[in-house]
Amino acid sequence: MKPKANDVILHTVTKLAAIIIFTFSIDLFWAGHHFPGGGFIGGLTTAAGIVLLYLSFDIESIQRNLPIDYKKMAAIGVLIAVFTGLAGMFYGDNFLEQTFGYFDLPVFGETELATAVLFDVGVALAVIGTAITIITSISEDEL
Amino acid sequence: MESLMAIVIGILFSIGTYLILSNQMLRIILGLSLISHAINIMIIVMGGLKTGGPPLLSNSDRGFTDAVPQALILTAIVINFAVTAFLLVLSYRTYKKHGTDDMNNLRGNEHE
Amino acid sequence: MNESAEVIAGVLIFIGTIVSLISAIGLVRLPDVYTRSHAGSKASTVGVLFVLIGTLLYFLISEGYFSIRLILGIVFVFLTAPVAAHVICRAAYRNEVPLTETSAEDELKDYFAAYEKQKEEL
Amino acid sequence: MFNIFMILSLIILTIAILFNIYRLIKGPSSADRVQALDAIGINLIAGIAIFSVYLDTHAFFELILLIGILSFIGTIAFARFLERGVVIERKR
Amino acid sequence: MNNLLIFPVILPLIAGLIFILLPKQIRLQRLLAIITLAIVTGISILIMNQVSANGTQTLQLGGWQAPFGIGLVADMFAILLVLTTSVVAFCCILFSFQTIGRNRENHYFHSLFLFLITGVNGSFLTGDLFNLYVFFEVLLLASYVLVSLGGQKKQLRETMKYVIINILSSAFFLIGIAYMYRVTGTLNLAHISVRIAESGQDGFITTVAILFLLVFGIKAGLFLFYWLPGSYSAPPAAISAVFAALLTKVGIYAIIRMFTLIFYHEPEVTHLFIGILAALTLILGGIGAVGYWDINKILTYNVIIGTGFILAGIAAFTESGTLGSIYYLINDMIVKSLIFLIGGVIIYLTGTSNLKEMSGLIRNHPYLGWMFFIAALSLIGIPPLGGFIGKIFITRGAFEAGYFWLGAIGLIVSLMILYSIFKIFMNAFWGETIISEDEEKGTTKGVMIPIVFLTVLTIGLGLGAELINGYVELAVDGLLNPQMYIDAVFGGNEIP
Amino acid sequence: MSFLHFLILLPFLACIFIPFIYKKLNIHLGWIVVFVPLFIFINYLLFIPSISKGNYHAFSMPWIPSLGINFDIYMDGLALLFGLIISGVGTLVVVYSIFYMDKNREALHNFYIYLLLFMGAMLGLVSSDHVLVLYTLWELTSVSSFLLIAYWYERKKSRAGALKAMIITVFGGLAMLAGLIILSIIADTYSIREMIANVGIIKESSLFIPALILILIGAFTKSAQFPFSIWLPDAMEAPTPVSAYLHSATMVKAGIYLVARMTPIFGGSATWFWLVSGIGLVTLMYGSFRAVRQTDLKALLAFSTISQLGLIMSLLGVGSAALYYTNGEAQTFYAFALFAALFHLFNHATFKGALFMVVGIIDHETGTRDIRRLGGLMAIMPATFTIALIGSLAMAGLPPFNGFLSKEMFFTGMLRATEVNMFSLEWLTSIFPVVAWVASVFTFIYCFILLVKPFLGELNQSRLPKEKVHEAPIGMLIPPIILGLLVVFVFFFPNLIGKYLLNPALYATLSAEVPAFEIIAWHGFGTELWMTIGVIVFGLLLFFSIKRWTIIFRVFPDQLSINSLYMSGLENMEKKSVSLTDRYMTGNIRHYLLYIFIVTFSVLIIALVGFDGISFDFSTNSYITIYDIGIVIAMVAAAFTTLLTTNRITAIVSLGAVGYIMVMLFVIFRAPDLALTQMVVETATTALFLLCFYHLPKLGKRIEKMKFKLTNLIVSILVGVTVTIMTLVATGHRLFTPINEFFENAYELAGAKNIVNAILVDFRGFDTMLEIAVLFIAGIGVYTLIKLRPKGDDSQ
Repeated sequence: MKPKANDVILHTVTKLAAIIIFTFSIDLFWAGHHFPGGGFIGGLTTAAGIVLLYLSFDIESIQRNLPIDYKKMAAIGVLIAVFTGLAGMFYGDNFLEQTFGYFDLPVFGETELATAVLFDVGVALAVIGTAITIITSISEDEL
Repeated sequence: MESLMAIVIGILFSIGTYLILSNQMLRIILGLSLISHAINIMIIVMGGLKTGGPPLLSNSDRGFTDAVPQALILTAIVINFAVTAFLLVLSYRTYKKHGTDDMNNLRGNEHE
Repeated sequence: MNESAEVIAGVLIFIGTIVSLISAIGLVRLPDVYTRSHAGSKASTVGVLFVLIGTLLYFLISEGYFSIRLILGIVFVFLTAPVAAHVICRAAYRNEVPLTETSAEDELKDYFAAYEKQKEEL
Repeated sequence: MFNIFMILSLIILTIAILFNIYRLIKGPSSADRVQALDAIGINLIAGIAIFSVYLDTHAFFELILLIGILSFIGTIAFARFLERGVVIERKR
Repeated sequence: MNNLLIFPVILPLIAGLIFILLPKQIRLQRLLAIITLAIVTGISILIMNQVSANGTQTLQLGGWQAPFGIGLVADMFAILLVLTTSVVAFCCILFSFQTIGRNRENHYFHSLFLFLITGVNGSFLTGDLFNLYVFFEVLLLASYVLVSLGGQKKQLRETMKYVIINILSSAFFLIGIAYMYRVTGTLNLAHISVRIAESGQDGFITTVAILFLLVFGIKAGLFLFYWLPGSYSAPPAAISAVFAALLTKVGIYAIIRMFTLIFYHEPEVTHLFIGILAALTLILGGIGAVGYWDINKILTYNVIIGTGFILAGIAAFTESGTLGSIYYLINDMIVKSLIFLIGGVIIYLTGTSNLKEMSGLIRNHPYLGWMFFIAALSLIGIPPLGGFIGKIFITRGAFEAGYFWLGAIGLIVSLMILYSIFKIFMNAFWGETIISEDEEKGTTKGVMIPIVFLTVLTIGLGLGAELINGYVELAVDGLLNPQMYIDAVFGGNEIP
Repeated sequence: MSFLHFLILLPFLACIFIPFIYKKLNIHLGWIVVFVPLFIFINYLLFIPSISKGNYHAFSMPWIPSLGINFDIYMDGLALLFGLIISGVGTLVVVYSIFYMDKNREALHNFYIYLLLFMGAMLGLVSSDHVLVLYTLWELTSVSSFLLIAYWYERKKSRAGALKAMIITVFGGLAMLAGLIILSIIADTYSIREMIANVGIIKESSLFIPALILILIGAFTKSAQFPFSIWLPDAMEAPTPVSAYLHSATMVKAGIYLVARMTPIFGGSATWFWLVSGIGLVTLMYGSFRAVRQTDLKALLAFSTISQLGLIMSLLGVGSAALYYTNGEAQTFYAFALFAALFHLFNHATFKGALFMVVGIIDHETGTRDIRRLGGLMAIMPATFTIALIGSLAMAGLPPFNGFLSKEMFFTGMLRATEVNMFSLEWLTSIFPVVAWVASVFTFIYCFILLVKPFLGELNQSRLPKEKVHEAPIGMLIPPIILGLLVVFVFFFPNLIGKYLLNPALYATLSAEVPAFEIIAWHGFGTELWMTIGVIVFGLLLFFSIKRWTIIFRVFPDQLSINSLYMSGLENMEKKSVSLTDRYMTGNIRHYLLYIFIVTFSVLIIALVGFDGISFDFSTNSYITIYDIGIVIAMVAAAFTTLLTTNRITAIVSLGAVGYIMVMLFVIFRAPDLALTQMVVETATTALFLLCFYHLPKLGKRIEKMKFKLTNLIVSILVGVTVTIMTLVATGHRLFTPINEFFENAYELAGAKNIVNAILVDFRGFDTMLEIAVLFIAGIGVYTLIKLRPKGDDSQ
């Protein structure tokens, strides 16, 4: 019998690290269009951050603060990707026709906005959802 | 480089095949993973190696390597990951249910 | 301009790699987990920091490219490496990995023993 | 000259990684192995950084941070496992 | 450009995803699933008419011109299969409501089923080699999950084998794609065809062609079918029916597509090889089918025989042979699902799949019995039911091509089908009635509608062949003139 | 659609209505059904005047016109003769069945549906001009006879008999189909008439003989010719009306019809002559010889039918010699045999139908058909006896019955066969009359058995299952009486049917003009008459000494009979096929994988070598640095570690190492996106491996046999070498520039500077969409695998 471990150091650093990871994943996600990265990798990194939280805390306390059904999240992700494809069709374009344009936004200056980004959001959501579903399913099986 | 990689691919295939033929769940899955690694290398080799810089337009001073195989591999990696995840959990469940990880004991020809 | 970048970066990177090598040697030579943890985490963290800073400076000077990712990386490594070492050591200790013969002190041992005794009494 | 220097650094780094691999294989305890893995991860970061300088590209900076993150998560996971026998706890 | 083409692929996918968001509303899911498949059927008919009126329809996804983007191509052959798939899927899911069990329905059975249909339809429609791989994976993963859904011992064991073999065949598929890309530098099927026609089909390309043949052969159950009997008998009837009807057919479709569109330059080598494999498949399948006394086994070996038949027609590579293959393919999809569904009902009623333990069902279930009889005759190729046009024209094609041995084997194997299927009929339906209606383990309530529907279809396919013959002949034309496909894909643009 | 079509389709239409009306009926369903054949018969009769003048009628009804498959029918003498027999005997059989089949105990609607199906199929078959329609209806007769034979499906014997009949006749049907397809390919038409018109082309084709043999197989199986005759005795499990109809008058005659119909195409060739007449004679001999031994009346009749069909077949064979000549006396000389065949065909339908009905009456009234139990029925059933007398004497070939006439003509035909001199082996023909005579003796014997054993002697009531045996009801007697009257009538007025039915049919069979034949009852003391007298004398002698010579049957043990050959063949086939299939379908995935690997890669390497596909070109190879070699060595080392280690963690970690070295490779190969993804995915995969396999047993050292390892080694080397060679060839085999240059305009086209990303989300976004769908399905799969378990989960 051992005394209960004190996880203060781990918890503190984990929170910080998670913030860095999330920032980084968002960065990866946005950079995808011009630099290495993109929805898939961004999603997986986010998932990694969530897994880190699960690791150092526990599933239930994270679920309490982040009450998300990851299966649904994944489904919504795929749906977003599909619907960006469908959206083009309403304008008489082909399925999955992506458009992009350059807009002068007040804060960001000239910014490129592409429907492909929306597609990528779907990808990212799907990846996060699936990855977490797999991880939690397995760990709930009392391995 | 291409020839070297061809030999590496062959070796990976051989090892993978040997592992797959060894009747043990874990070995089979390891073998399949090795083969899929080999195939990823093969695809990128088929696109031509080191013919230019990374396919990022920002450093456009040199030519670019063929980006198509890279995109294909990306898709293949993800699909492969999905399949492997499923297979792993499946094999784990099968082991739990049957109590063996030896495929030779999982013939299932006897009448149940 | 480019040459100074090469010199600065080269020196920093070389120092970093040497430190890494030393840490690796330490990892091989030192007697137990806990001592090796010093070599592993501290030394190699310093090594990688040198290398990363060298890289950062190289691109900053030669191209004027300031990589936020690298900074983020440096911060992250700096932040997490010690914690990782700490967690490993604790796990090792709780798994009762033996200390080396030459260890001077084992404070936790008494604490754990006391805790166990207390439990038994309850 | 600079490139040779970089190659040299890479070779030194490789030797360091080999030492780590020795520890990884030798053990003796699981904690040793985890530690060695952690060190390999950190060395890999350095390797990639050197390689970026050598190739004069910033295409791989993401990789650096990513290896850092993954190696950290891996280490934590292993440590958790060694300590508690499970990787992710349902409830503490 | 015809955006309709995307719907047979995307609608089941969307519906399946929406079901995930509605995990508890099973009734709503059922309704939506039926509606989706009905709409897909309707759209397929619409596209079919467009194809027959205006020629092959294409959709370049994202609007990227032909070899660069991914294109969906609906020639008559593809859309006929899509239509059949939708109909068969409709019937199977209708059947599943009564038989599949609440537990599976709660665990996303409907979603997975629709994902499977997405994969199948997509495989038929895609005009891109790599995209074909991706669609294969969609349908394979859905099928992996469907086979294992339920988690019984047998299911897990057979899924294990099924998954391993399919991963391996997918790996081989990727090898083929890699080589193909190296040689031709493109992934678009039509573009590959153009380039190979330009350079000639040399030894290496022929070898790659044979690699593709073997890869799809594994999936289609052509000669390398060893995985098939086990995994098709593990899941419940509704699932194994849809597998028997659709999964092997995707492999067959791929073989037909590759060897009529791309590798048609050396038929005396490649097509002869297909013929040899088909003959071996027929023989081994026939031998397997006649021996066993287990419904599931007999039926699965019949699936293998079906593959052999269809590819025998393609091996002949004559107009008659191709026509026969298409007829046989369509009928096979319908009648295999039908016969698996009835087989499922038999097992459901008697609680066993061993023929020696059942008898005399026809007294209480005359309609079921006679529909099985009709399905059996159609499967054997007894006119005027659906199977016969296929059988006659495949035989004719083989004879015309000079492959008398192939035609002869086909006919002899028909006799083996007859023996095996009649064994089921005579033992399950005829004989003394040993279980009364009260003792039966299940009812036929609610499962008769799809069975009746499929029976009517297979009868109609024979008697009313004139109605679809125009379409089938268009499909044959398309397969024998690859230029039609190529022209449709490039739509007059310059071919790079 | 013509009126003739309507007549042919009428039975099918009637089938559709039967299920709806039969439950509401108070009377026996047969009373309704009987109008169908009667109506057809009457309308067929109306065709006689026109047909007998040598006209024919052709009609067409579209079925699948675009494939050239139409329901073309053709009414000529042959079709009319058969049509009249089918509908006429059909009417009588239905009337008979009304009394035979009990309304309350039997599933009459099934019975009549099958019967009508059969009737329609048969009618269509004999008048079809289109070979595929012919085949369709041919198979339909097989199917409906299957259903009829197994009418009492609870009985095991019925089912076995039905299956046997089905297998054999469908086998024949398939052979015939093959033959017909070959014919249609040669002649480039599906129409029999057009084939006859193009007979010159057909005869020159190299496929002439195969087509001939295949079609004959079809005819022989249907007509129960040796050695396909085995199904007929077992088909006697059917209700007697069915036997009377199918197995005497109609279905078995389909083969005769086919031979007659094909005579214009194949006749005149030596193969046809020898096969048809030879098999016919063998069957004649075999059937009559076996019939003597039977103790079951129906079995006796079955063998007699086989024998009689052989007789007709042999006549058709001999008559086909007429086709060798285009005109003149010689043609007429041989055509007489064809005429005799048609005449005997008609006669056989009458007397055999009557005999079957008699046997049915005996069975119905006494409850048994075993001649060992029966005896002395003459006194109780005088009317039945009279019919039996007429029928059996006609079959034996005695005057004053029609059998006598056709038997005499048969002898004439056989005697004329000895004069055949245009085919090789003509000395064989001298055996024909001898065989014919011997077989006739046996025929005489079994006819007497049939007549004497049940009706004469003592009636032993105790042996009979039924008590109070009495004469059959009048309704049951009418149909055989009609047939019996016909037998006598034909003897006295043979030329009535000769002129109106047989000569037109002969004309159709020959497809050439010959002078009309006259049937003469008395033509002096010719050889034929002496032969008949000999038959009677020897037949009586042998009949009375039957106990002394039946020993010879023991010479042929049962095990050697074709029937037991079939039965053991079937059993062996099941056993052999199970053992063969079980041998390769072991259920062990390793074996399956071995097959797949060996087949795939040996075929590939053979193809590569065989098609001269090996050519190396290393000129496009890129440079190698030391670092590359280091990475490669590390990779190979890690892979070997995975293979060789016995520690599962090491195996997993070294697999991970391979994956991480892949990351390095991707870095070298300028693929940052790939490196990133591979990095993350590899980590996740390794984590999953560890999670799933930590609790599984250790890899350990398994003691495997040397053979096992050696096989693995050889196969894996085969795979590796093949892949290496193919990859090496492929690297030097770039024939076209790849399409990637287009994507280098990604910034203008898709607004993205990362080409790979642009391809993923835009150019090939569809792949990505499906890829995440795949991932998602896998996630759902993992979830269900873990959550959904059967009740009473027995996991350990």
